[in-house]
Amino acid sequence: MANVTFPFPFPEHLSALLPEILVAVLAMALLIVDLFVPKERKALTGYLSLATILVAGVALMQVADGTSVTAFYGFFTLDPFAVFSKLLILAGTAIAIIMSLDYIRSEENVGEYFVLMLFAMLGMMLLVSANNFVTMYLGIELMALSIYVLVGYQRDTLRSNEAALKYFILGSLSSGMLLYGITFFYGVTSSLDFKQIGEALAAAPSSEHTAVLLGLVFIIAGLAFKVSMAPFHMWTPDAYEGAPTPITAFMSAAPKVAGFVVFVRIVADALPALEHETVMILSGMAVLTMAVGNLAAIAQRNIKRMLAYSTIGHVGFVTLGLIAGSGSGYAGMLVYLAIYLFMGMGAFAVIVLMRREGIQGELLDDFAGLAKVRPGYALAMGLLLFSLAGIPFLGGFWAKYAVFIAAVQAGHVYLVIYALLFSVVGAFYYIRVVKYMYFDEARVPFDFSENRLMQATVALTAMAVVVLGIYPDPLMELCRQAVIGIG
Amino acid sequence: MHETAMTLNTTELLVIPALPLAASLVAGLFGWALKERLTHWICCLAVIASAILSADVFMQVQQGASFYGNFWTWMLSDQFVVPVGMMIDRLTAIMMLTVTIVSACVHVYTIGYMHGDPGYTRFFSYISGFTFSMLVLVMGNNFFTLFFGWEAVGLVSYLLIGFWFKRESANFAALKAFIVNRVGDFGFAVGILAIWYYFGTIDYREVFNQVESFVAQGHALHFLGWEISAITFICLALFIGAMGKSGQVPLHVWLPDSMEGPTPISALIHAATMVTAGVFMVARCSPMFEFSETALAAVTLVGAITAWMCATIGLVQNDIKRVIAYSTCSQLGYMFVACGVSAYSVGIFHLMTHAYFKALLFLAAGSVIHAVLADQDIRRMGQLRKYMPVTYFAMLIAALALSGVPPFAGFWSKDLIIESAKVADHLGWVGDLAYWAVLSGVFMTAFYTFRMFFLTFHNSDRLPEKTKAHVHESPKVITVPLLILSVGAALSGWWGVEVLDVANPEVAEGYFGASLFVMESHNPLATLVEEGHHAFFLTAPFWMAVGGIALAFVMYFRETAIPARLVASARPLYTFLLNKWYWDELYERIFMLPAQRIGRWLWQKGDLAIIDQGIIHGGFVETVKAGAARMREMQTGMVYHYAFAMVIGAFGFLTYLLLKG
Amino acid sequence: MLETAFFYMFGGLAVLAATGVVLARNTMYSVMWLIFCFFNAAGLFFMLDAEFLGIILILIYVGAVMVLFIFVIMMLEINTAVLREGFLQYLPTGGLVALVLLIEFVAASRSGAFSQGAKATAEHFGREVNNTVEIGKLLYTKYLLGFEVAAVILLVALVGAIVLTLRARKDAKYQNISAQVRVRKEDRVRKVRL
Amino acid sequence: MELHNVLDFPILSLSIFLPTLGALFIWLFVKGDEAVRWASLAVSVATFLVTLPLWIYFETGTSHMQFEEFHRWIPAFNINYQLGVDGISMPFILLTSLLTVICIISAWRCITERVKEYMLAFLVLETTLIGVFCALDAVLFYFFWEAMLIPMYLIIGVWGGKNRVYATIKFFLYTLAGSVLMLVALLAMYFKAGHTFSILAFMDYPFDFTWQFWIWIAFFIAFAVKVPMWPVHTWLPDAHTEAPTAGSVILAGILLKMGAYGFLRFSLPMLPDASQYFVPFVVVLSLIAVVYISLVAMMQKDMKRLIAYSSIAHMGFVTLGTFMFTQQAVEGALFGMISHGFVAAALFLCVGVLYDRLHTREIADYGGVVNVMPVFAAVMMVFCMANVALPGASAFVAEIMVLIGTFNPSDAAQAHLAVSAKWVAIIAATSVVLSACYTLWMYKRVIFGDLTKDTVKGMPDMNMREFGYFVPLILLVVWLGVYPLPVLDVMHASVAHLIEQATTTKLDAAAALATAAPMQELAVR
Amino acid sequence: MIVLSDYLIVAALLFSLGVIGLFLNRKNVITILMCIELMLLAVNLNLVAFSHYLNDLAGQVFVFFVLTVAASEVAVGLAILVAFYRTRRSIEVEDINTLQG
Repeated sequence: MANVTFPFPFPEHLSALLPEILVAVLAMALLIVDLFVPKERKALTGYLSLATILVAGVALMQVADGTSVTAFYGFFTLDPFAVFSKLLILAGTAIAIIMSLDYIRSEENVGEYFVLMLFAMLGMMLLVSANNFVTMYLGIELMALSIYVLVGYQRDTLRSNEAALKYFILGSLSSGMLLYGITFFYGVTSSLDFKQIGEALAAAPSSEHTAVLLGLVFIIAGLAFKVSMAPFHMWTPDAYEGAPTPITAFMSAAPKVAGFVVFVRIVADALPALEHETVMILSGMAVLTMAVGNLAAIAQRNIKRMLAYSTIGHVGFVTLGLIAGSGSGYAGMLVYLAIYLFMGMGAFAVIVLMRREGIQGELLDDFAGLAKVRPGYALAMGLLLFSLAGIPFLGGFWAKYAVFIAAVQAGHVYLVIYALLFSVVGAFYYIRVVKYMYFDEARVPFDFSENRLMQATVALTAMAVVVLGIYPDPLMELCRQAVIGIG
Repeated sequence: MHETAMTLNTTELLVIPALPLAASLVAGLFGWALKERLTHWICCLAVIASAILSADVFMQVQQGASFYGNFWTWMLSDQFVVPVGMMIDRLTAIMMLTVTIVSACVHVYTIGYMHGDPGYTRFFSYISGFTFSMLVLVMGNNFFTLFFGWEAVGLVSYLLIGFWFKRESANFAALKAFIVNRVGDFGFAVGILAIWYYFGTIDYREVFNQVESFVAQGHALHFLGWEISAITFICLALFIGAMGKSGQVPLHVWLPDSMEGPTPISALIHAATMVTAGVFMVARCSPMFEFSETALAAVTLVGAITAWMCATIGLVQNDIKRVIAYSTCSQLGYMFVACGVSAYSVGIFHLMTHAYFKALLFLAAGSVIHAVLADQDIRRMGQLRKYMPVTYFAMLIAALALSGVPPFAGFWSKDLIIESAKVADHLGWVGDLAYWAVLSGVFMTAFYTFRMFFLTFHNSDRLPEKTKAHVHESPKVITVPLLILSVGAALSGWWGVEVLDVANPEVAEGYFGASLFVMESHNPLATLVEEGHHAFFLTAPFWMAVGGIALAFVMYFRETAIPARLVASARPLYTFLLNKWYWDELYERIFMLPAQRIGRWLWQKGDLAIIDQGIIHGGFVETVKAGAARMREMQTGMVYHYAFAMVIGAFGFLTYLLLKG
Repeated sequence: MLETAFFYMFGGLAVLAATGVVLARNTMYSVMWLIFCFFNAAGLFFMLDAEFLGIILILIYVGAVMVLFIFVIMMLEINTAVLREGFLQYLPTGGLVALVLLIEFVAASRSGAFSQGAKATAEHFGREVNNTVEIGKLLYTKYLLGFEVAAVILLVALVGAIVLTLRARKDAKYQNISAQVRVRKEDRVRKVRL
Repeated sequence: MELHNVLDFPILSLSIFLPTLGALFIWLFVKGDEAVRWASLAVSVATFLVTLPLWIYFETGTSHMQFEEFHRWIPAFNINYQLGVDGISMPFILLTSLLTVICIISAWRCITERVKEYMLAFLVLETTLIGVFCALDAVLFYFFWEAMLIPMYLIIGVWGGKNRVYATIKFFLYTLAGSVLMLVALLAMYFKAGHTFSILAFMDYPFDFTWQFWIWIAFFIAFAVKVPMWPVHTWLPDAHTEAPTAGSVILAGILLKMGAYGFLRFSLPMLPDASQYFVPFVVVLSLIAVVYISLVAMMQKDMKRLIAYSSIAHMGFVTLGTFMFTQQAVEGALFGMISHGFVAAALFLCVGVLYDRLHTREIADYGGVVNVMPVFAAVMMVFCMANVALPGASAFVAEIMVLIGTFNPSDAAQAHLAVSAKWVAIIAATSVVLSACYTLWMYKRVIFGDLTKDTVKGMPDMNMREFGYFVPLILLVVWLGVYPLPVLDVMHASVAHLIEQATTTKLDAAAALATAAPMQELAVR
Repeated sequence: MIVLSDYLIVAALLFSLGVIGLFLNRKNVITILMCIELMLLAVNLNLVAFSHYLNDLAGQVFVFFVLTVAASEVAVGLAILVAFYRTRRSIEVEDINTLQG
């Protein structure tokens, strides 16, 4: 292979990966820098990782020019879709890191924690840029392995260990299933590239083959696991409950973005020929997911667990955009994910704030009377919860609106009605938290850790849902722009 | 209807109701500041002025003046226009006169009667308000102003019956009065709806002008195969309203209970004016009723039954006011009989005479009650003649007038009613029944009136000692009105027949002129003229009255032991009558209790058990809860279950796709 | 013919070994079965001209990964597993699902969707190619991105495994180098006024 | 786009957002309970004053929307900030702004905890309520419609009675569940009517019958829950009972009207054929509301619950009138809503006055109140009589107009009824009796009677503040009762237009459209 | 003649055994990890077979990545297991049960 130049094949194309490269390099540098940070000042590593994200964000804005670029022999795509979702991922990670600054202080090896978050973020960034199964698989695994470790980070806590173990076992199973599915697609189409697979499948009457269907089901199952669609969701509540709360917040937002984005790419690029089957499977999953998420959340006393189920419920709603299978559906998904990122992470941030000496702050009862003692936090949490419930003048309403209108347009009226009914069921457990905060008397004193950054985060997320609720147009327009060329 | 040249002065007409209204508002809103004296002066002067103006109007009307006009629009929607206006004709004028005079007397009387009551100013506010309402009722030129007054007098009646709000019985009576009246109003409202529906207007003149052509078109209503002509429907519906307001069977139950109110009220509202609103309304609507023989027959029948039945009840009552109250019901029955047999003018005539003598009777009774420390039981009175000569005199005149003894007022009107009923052949058996009912009613009326009279003023002295020390003649403010009304009770009959010629069969030429309408085919007065009036002492009613008085004289003046023996011998009948034919009990059984039971059942079973517990909780909430619990159960915490779920999921979708082909 | 025999030998033994992995009561036996399975799978890889992968399967898996397994098993002293209740209880349903799933897998494997590559296979056989070289060329050119990412993944695994298991012993006296470096004179020297 | 706005000033926007801006100001800058009270009062009075020009400058002769405003809001979905009022919606705006003032005064002393939050909730609520009546864009309408839930949820839940949690969650979920289907309907209409959410465009678009049928049902569920109609009414007694006085006032005064307003704004003009088709259905439910609910009301032991049931019964009249498609009935229904807004509000305030003194709403705990509170008794009498629809009170005008309209319904309504509408009117007229039964029986048990209870003996009569907020209500009730023309005048043109829309079939146009240009149908999967 | 599908069937058998082992296994977690290894082995076998019969090396490269990742997974998995064992003192499958509901 004489024409191969070393070290880099196409240096000019590296620019598309600039953010990823920066993250990788800086994360590794941070690993080393961390060794020299004194134990009691490990938050510095956290701030440095925030800086890394900032750098990556700036780099991303630099390389994003609104066009679609592929790099590395077509193994990496940078299009507006990827850019937008990367921004979401960066934001999600940044918020999660802010939440962690205080939360993780008592643990050992704090430095590596932040680095692992950066690596998880790197995995997601790769994932959303993946246009073939190789990059996708590696991205998923980079993300997943980091998160396995992060979930189990409180190694002296049984539930953290257990959560990590469960997540790991089931995650591996899902990887296995995903890979097994991929092999059949590879066998049928002799390609690992989404678009080529799509073309090959379209060329032959593919849906008649058992192998194709098997591949389809197993690939969807593997991805469904990542975004916690029923019946591949069962790890979610356990992992969310056991994980350190910032990681729970992280998991509920960023990987979902990455998972759905790659889901969109696969559905839009690789599976158009199997649209009918895809819609069928996804509809079935969406129906199950909405029911499971919203119903099971009602029975919870632990708010983290409740929010885990609520995430599942929201995943069910987002899936409607995927089912719609149109540009507006995908845009709706992005709108939903973006708004959910703020609502979900904001809510988790309040939970993080609730943790204090001797009290985890995770039980619903712990929220009793919050509004009297800390009206500001209660207001923020209330807004976030109402937003999660999808009540207007808050962002959550537009999130639902955006996917539902796409689903209606695609003719899935019954699914939308079903979804709306479950959104009513879902509203119940959100407003129940409000009930605890506002209607009940305080049973325990609230003494919060006064972290300015955290307070700002809570305030900003709450304000974000209000602003997005009143004027969602820029976000919607952004998302609409982002999905041009997809599907 | 012919046009009248003279038009009444609008301002004068407006002032007549406005004065009492203003007085009422002033008394109601500022009574606390004005104190008693100023309040009663304001109210009395206002009503007296109103009475004087009414008399003036009456004079003018008698000379042929009239008024018709609208002042403002109350409601307006597309074709539906409800103006507020007045129509003053002879019918109205006589009603205005009666109302304001009786009202003025009652106002003055009240000064004495209610003296010292904590609700003194409130009372004046109410009765002035009542005068206003009643005037609106009679002066209005359309069915809605009528209805407005109709309801307003009902409201005041309600307030006044429950005036002594500490008394449970008074409160209950007030409630009962309002609700029973509302049952009537329901019919009345439906009647108005139908009028607008069929005539497209609710203005008297326009409606009445259309009636003939309307009837010719033969509109009818159908319901479950049952057909009823529209005009009959309208008239019956309106008559239901009249039944409620005028205490006709079966809606009479409230009227005796309304005696819980202070006596001036019983005189003003529950004897002289408000309760006669039904009669007025039927007379006012004579152009409509005339076209429905069914409705007329119904009016006659109900009137006759009431006249007779309430008379029987009156025979045995021991409460002085209840006796008079049942007599009121009964006399209202007479009026309806008169209307039913198309002798409207006679009905109104009786209304007028009745207003004077019944108000007198009540006020006299009030005077008595006032004297005996608010005890109303005639069994604990007797020989009051000695203590209260003026009252005795007034009561005697009133009793004679009620009994129908010439030349007192009652005789003239009642005799005409009975004779009209006799000649009302066009009504068939209803006419006959009415005749016998009203005829026998005269006997009973005379009997119970004088039973009450003798027991109160003669007979043995059965006053308790404590009372005896207190008994005295009432003050001037009470006796003067009694005397004024005595004049009315004595002379209004003669005046009506001889001066006003109300009984002229050619109504258009009699006093009432064009304000009443009687079809040629059934004009009892015309028949009477043809057949010739009977002489005073030759008519059956006269002898009936005399007989009644005589029997009462025997039983309660002479042989005072007879009543007890009679009671003993006919105990069941006595109990039956004493308990007022068990109407109250009947209503309690068939309406009140079932309504409450149904209400409770609908609430407990319908709302709470079926809708809330059954559908909302059982259907939705429980399903969701069960689903939630099931979901929770499925989350066992066991990794192999989770894995199994994933495998099953993949397996399920794959198998489904494969089987679907 | 020889190929068929080898296939059935490797394939059969691999399946047998896999069954052993699942059924063996002693975890250590399972590991041994798994190692045996990997050997046979490597054999199948060789038959498919994937020499490089066959070799790394043995080198990495058997040589490193399985050793890690054994290490952990020995460390945790859990080599004899107690067979708990429940296995038989779930067997009917689970077994049925697994069976049908297997049938579907087999059906998928036998579906004719892959026939297009058969021609290419014929050409492939017997060509003088060096599998390792070819993979190497691909890895460092076309698949460079994946290769780099794989490296990061290994780093993450390394860091992850360390942070999860390495614990600073509370009683151990060790040097805190950064603290030593950062020390200031005030920390060490105390002026004492006598 | 031609905007019809005589004032050339965004007065509707100002009315909508002034309360919220005021709330923001109070939240940020006003400290201390007393200051908050005065500030809130100032804001609400200012809002009321701002809404007055709507009345003054309203052109009565036209059915056109007035004071219009239009801004693009979310162009991606063609959602616009489009406001405007006609004779149907304008009175409600004044009703809202007036009742809010009264609510704030009424809460002056009874709310002592978390005063600021309470006032803020009320002001935000006012924004959403006015917004609902101004919105001419369906999504904007839905936006305000749903947003109302948040402050209302807090008002009932935080400052409510003992059983407030149950009541408030029931209220929230009931209304939310009701309205979600409306959203689906709106989304479907968006595509059908050519990518627009304009209410006026929906009115003009000829939907074929199948569409009308399903959309009507979706709307109906949303509106019926809000009205509330039997059998989805059970949230109301609970919510009313537990809500603080002012909450009940707003709930009865405005919130219930939103459902009926929805019928008038959406169902009738947009879906005339379905509306006609469903006339018997609505009529039956309305009659059930009148008769059944009245009987239930009679048996209530709790005053607020009783008044709540009475509200349902009165709203039965409103729905009945709405679906008769005649000028009288619809105007009667509208007028009934306004009247009920005052009367029910006042009755709840009356109960509030009692509750502030004795902290119980049980009828049995009172008796003989008139002895100690004569002024109050008189005031309550006025409103009880108004509730009974006595002539002279606003409710009478409403009731009689509905009955007139029902007795003489439009052909469109009569054609779908199996029996003559006269009988419907006659059954509805039984309310004349039934309303008297439950209202006056309650009045008798609470107010009349001798003083037997020591607790009642110590009750002071109303103070000037309390009396103060009843005075305007009394004046309004009486004024509207004897001279309702100014209000009716406002409605005439708009209602006539509405009747025309509701009785003109859209099916011909739909058929013509289908043949001329076959639309791309939404294939419902 | 051994054809592609024969290899695939062997892989299918291995994969099925892995899956069965995963959810029917009531022993310790290490066995589960080994079952996952079996599944990945099956995947690899599939890929290699396809790669061979398609004459396309991409499959083999993919196998290379899968092997790398699988090794990493094992490392992380065993680390998690060790951490779990330290707090729970057991790695029985049935003992991973505190989080549920």
